[in-house]
Amino acid sequence: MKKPLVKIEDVYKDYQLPKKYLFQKAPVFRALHGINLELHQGTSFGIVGESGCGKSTLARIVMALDEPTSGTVFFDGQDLFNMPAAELKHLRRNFQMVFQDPYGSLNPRKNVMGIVAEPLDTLKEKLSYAQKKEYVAQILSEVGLNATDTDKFPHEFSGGQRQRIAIARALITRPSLIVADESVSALDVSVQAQVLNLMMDLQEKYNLTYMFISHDLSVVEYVTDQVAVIYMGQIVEQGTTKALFQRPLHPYTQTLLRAVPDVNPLNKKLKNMPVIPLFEKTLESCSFLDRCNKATRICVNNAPELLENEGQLVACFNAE
Amino acid sequence: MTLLQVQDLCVTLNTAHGPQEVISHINFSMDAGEKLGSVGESGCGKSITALALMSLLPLDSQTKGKIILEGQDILKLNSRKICSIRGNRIGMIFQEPMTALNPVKQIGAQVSESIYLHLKLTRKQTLERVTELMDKVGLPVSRFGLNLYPHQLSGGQRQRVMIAMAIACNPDILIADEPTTALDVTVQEQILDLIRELADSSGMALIMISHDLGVIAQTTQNVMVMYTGNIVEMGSTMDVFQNMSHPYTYGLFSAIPHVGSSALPGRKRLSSIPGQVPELHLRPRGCNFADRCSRASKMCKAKEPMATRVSDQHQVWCYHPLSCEDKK
Amino acid sequence: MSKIKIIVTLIVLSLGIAINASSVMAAKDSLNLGMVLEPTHLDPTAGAAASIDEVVYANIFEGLTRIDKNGAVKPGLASSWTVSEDKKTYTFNLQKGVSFHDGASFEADDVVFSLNRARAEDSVNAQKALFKPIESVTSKDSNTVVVTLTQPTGSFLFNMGWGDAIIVDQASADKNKSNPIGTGPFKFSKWVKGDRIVMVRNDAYWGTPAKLKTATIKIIPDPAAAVSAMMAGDIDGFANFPAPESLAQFKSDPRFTVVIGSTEGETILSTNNQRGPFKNLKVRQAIAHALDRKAIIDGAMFGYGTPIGTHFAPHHPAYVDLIATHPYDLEKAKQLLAEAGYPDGFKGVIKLPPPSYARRGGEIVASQLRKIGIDLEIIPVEWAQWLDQVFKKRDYDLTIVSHTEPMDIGIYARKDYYFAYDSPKFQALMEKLDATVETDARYKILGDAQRLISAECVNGFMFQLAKHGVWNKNIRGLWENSPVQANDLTEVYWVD
Amino acid sequence: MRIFLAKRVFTLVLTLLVATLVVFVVLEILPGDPAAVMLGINAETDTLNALREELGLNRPVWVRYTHWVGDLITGNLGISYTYDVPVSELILDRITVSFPLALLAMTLSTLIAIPLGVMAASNHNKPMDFLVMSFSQIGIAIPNFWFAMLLTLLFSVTLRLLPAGGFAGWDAGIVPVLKSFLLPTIALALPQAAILARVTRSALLEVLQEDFIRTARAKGVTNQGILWKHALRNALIPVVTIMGLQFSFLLAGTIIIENVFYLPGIGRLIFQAISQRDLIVVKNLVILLSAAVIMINFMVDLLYAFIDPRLKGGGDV
Amino acid sequence: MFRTLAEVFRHGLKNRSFVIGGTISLLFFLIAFLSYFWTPYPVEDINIAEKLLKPSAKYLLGTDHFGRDILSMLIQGARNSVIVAFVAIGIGIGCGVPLGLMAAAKKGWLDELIMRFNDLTFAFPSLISAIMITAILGPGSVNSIIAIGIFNVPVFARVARGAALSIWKREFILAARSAGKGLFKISIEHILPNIASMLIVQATIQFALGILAEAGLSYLGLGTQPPMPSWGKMLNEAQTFMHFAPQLAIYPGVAIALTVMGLNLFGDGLRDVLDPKLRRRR
Repeated sequence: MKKPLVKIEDVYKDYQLPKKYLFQKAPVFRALHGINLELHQGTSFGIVGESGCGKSTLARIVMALDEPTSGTVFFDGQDLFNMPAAELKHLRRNFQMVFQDPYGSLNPRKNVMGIVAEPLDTLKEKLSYAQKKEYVAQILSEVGLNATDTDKFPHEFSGGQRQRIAIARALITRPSLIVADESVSALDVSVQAQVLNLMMDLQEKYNLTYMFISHDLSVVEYVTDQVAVIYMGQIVEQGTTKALFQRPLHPYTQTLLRAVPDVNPLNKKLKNMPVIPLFEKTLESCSFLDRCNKATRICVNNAPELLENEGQLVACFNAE
Repeated sequence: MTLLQVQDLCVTLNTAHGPQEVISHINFSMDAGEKLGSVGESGCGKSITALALMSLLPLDSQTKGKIILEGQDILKLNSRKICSIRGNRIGMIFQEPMTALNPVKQIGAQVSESIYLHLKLTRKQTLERVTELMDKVGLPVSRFGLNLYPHQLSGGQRQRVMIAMAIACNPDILIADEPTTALDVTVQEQILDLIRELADSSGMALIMISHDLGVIAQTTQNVMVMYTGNIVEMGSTMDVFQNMSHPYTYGLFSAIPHVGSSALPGRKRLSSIPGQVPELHLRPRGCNFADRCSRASKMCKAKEPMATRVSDQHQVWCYHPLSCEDKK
Repeated sequence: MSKIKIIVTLIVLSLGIAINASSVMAAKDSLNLGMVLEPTHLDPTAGAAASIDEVVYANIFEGLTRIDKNGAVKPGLASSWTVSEDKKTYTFNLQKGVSFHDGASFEADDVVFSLNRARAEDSVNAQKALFKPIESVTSKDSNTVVVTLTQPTGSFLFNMGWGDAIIVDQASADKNKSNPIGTGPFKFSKWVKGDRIVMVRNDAYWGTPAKLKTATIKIIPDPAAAVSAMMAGDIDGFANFPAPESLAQFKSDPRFTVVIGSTEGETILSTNNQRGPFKNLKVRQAIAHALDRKAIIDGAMFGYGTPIGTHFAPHHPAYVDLIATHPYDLEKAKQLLAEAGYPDGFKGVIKLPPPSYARRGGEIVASQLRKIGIDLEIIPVEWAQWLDQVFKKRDYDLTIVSHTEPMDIGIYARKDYYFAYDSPKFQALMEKLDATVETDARYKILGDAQRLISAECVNGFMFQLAKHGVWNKNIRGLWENSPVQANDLTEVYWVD
Repeated sequence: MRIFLAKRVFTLVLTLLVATLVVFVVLEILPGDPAAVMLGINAETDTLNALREELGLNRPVWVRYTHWVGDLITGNLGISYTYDVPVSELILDRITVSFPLALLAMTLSTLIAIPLGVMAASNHNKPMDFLVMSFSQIGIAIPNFWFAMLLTLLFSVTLRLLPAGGFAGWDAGIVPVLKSFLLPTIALALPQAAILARVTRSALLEVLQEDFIRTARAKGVTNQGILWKHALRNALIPVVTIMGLQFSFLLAGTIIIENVFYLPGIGRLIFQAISQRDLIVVKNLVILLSAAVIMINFMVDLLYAFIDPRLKGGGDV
Repeated sequence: MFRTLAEVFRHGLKNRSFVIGGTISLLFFLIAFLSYFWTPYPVEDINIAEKLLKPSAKYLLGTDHFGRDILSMLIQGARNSVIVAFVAIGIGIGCGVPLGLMAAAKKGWLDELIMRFNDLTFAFPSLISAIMITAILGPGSVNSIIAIGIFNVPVFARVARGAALSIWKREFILAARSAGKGLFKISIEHILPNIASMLIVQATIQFALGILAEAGLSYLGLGTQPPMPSWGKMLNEAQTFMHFAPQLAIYPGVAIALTVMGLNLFGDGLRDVLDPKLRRRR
């Protein structure tokens, strides 16, 4: 097997919550709970989950924007959280991010040139303004924007165009990894398709690796090769997109898939039945226990581990 | 029986570019108990239409046309009469359950407010009614007390409170404006089920507004597809979604990736609609979609299309509607 | 909206109440007298502030002698006295039947106690010098006190009329600061700090009882507020009105009497005689020639004040008019400056204490001296800073201050005084004066002293502070002049 | 809620302590020898020294500081150098003037400002709004001491309706007291009201844009109901903030206003005490005033929790 | 969001507050500037013989109690106000904005420390502290500048911190961080330009407040010292003449009120023009 481009190794991330009592130890919110992932060059990896499940935290850690509480991330074999700051800065040219909000992710006070050229600072060599301008013009035309728009400001563009600017910014250093955190969810359907197409074209062209984070199952299914489902900071199921969507094993994945409303009014699918929790949840329980309709006694006092099950990884005692 | 009839509704809003007509010449009607959907991309005017029905548009806007609720034109009523319709005859659920609830009032007080305003019940009756409502929306008082504040609830629970408020006076019409857009997909399913059930059980008419074709498909009987302030296609949900005739509707459907796409062999490009939704002040003459439409002719750019009947319950506003072969 | 109406109604209502209330006239046996400076406490034996004496002296406290409104020495608690041949022994016969406000009776022992306390080693009396000549104080009997002096002192009887020499009771002496107990025609009633001091008539007074039933001293430090208070009728009068600029207006107002009297306040441009250019006599002479006294009096005091040419009260018989010695003459002044080696002038500072005579006068003086090239930086200081920087540390070039103690030319003999004027000639004169009892001889010596400091231009002599009395036209009996620091209310009464 | 309270109390105490330190350090380097002030021009050096010893001015600085803080806690504020009475007595005396004055001014400004602000907001962009905003602009721009001068000129000097100043004393009865408070109160309150009205208006306008206002309207709540029942309480948060801040402006204002109207209050006391170098009084007064401001801020924080349940904490259900 | 001054100006012309306030402010600055070159009469010259004259052709607004020309004093006073307010704001921005940016960038204990310090400065009633400062250092315009300036520091620190915190939450900051930029560079390159308009608006408000504060201190005799005229001092001096020469108390008061109003209006207008989304908070 090829060496993975990104190796996420047993990452935990805790956030301290405000105390409720004065002399209490600050309670901890565990955003990520032992995440292990490998991303391979040229593939798309999808991360799916509901809001607050920790998928954005994971993205920030992969981007070295946040430090994990424990565990680490290797990029191309290099430990991101154990290297000099200057080196990390140069390494950053290899992984860039595309954000969700096409309005908030571009500095309104900077022109396109300023925005798109910013990651060029991570390059080892210093570029002249003219060189930078050339780079920017080139990348702009690649993402389908006018190369002469460098002096315009974000507010002069539509949402879809802004997201193209954001993609241009992420691509200008020719990175190998792009983390796309809900990158199309704020866009209208018709524009979303344009941007998705663009991203896929670029992947093909530059052999990009995508870490594609979304709550939209259909988009993830459409874009990715591999997918992991996260629930409360843990991966509950992981596998190839095709397999996972065809035959979800974990009850949570099944619930998710069933919940997506079908555009075909004739398709009255199997509905999720309201779950009446049979067991009281404890600290040792499976995190999904209170929403699971397949829970058995074993789930109460044991948290399932992510184990291989028919080619997929699934963390459930009762996986079918 | 026709409950609501909207005739030639036009709304002009004050924008940075001066007054702009954001919806023009909307016509539709709905019967008691009907579930009507309104779908389109952002800026198509679907929310404005709903706000116009509630007379909730900004004061500096202008509304023309007629909105007839059981023979009474809402637009001609004075503000006091309108207040007696809002929340009483028509209830509304908004998109953001985070911001749509008053953060400093207890949920019980917020739910009972419209009961107190419109039904003039005694304190005890009001309390009973609130308890009943909370039960209905799945927030039984026994577990969720009425003295909670909105910030103590999750998004789905807040949306349930919103629903309780909207149906508190058994309105004739319930308008749900993107009620699940801010929610997770599993919660969305529950909320949609709840709305559907409530509408069915009480015979309320429902206007469901969403940009999500799936939501509309699963909750409505009839649908209107809107684009830049116009209805471009309208009919029974079944007809429109199965047999879309407007190039825009078709474009929308083709642009979304469907669940199950991974089962299909190979990876297909999504077919996107070229260009983007024109800004308000840049809307073209003629058919607003003409600039993005591959079928557009000279006529499309010159004159707005009139309604064309596709079938009994299916109209399209297009000079060149798609036939079955075009979609293959 | 209706709330606004309510508020408006409330305001109108309260205005109405105000109008009704103000129509109730003040009873005619009470007096509200305004004062600028609030006394720091009410014990004249423990503080220098004139404001203390101005409240309590002659009203609450009395001394052996008293000074009347013309400055003459009159019997006080001593009904009579005899002076020995060698002018060194004074025998005082005390008034009989006098008691303190707390009921304690007044006897010779009280006099002995008071005078010994004032001259004691650890005394905090601000005018200890007054008691320096005293060698011993003894009581002959309960109504007779004998005071022996080390040397004949011409001003002794006058000195015993100062507020610092009042007679107190041993039992209450320590509490006089906040609850003064004296023998005077008024009893202390209460003191609302920062606002007013109330005195009531002492019905058990040994002498002619006061005509007023109550006398209230209102403290109004701000001249503008003083004007407003007078105009509004809150205050019946000011013995010394702080805003001379508005006197013209009060004069033209039939409601008021305006009396311009004299004070002991020589207002001078005090000069640091040991510092920089000011060491040079020619520089000091140049300044003397550059001062336009009329403009200063007009500008700072609105015409009220008597020009002086030396440090002496013009109304005193020993006064010598020396104004002509250094007439206003800019050419001469410039010439003198050039001779002194400052043809282009020089820079200096003038520190000004708060009273308006100083602040306004200082601005005018600065503007006048600028004309001969002396560029003064104006530094306003609070009294405390003035005392600290100017008076104590002598960190100043020029300052303006009014020396209000009566007959205080002796300060020029103190070489460590803040003028830094060290003249053996003058010091000799003062020693001679102390030893002289004969009036004519004393006056002659005083004249020489005046001429000396004038010739040496120790300070810039500007004007004698006027006393601007403003009071209701129906008030009688207030002092027109201030021979001592006092507001004697004994004879004040209202007419219709 | 408890943790919120504990945290606030902790910072409160810390702030107060630092405040004492700052005040002490600042005032100990003040020039001016209190002993010299007491004894006046002709005092002699040995007398001065005697007094200095008596006042404890010769002790080391840190001893004086710790003693002072200890005294503060026990409420023993020392004896005023100039008045020779206990400082606490002096301050208590003055508070009976300043506190009612501040309270009256605060009440008056609130009574004027909030209805005006609501009126302006509910008539947004109409003549009423313009009128209120013009009033507010003028009110903010006019210095209160000038306003006080004009008031005196009009009501005391020209119309002779009200006293030009002075305080009748509480024993004189309520009417004379109110009379002497009326002009100072107006002079203090109107400029404050101008600011507060503006804040109320803009806070309301902001709240009126919120989604939940639309929700309330959708329920059929009338415009008046929206304004008073839904918007005002939400708008109160910035309003209360400004009111808290205004309290310290008010204190500052009283210094000037009490001087204009020669009211024997805290403001005049501090001004006098500073000019007379009555260090003990200055020290304690400044601490008292800052403590008052700190306490008010503390109360404002608590009030927030009362107005806005989100701050009280409490997790999801 | 505008790029050039010309653009701001063009939009400003549509805004009533901007136009009125801007005109008054501009006039005020011009007058202050004028004083360097020309006043009808020199203000240091005392001419007792011509004191308290009513307005006439010779003295357009009359003379004061020293016979000085009121108009000249008003013109000079404008300069004085400008200098005091300007430098005080300079102190406020110079110290407050870096503190605020630092607090927002570092968060944690540094933030806590800076904000507590801020609270403390707020806790001393500003005028009292100003009185204390001038009492220690002595009255004078330099010291009143310091006194007013110190109280601008927490204001700007608070505004800068608040605005910066909200900018820090935006996604483009994450983008900058993934471009390897440090806290300092982000603060300068991304935060500052985005909060600049807010700071400018706050500066105009503080400018107006500075003028008021200077007037107050000078009125109490703690600010500008003679012979330099100042509006507050003129009011103080006029107070005892109020009963028979009320005009002396009117002119400086009107000058203060008009200027402050002009600046406030200008600030409001500027806020609306620079950022229409920011509603008037004051």
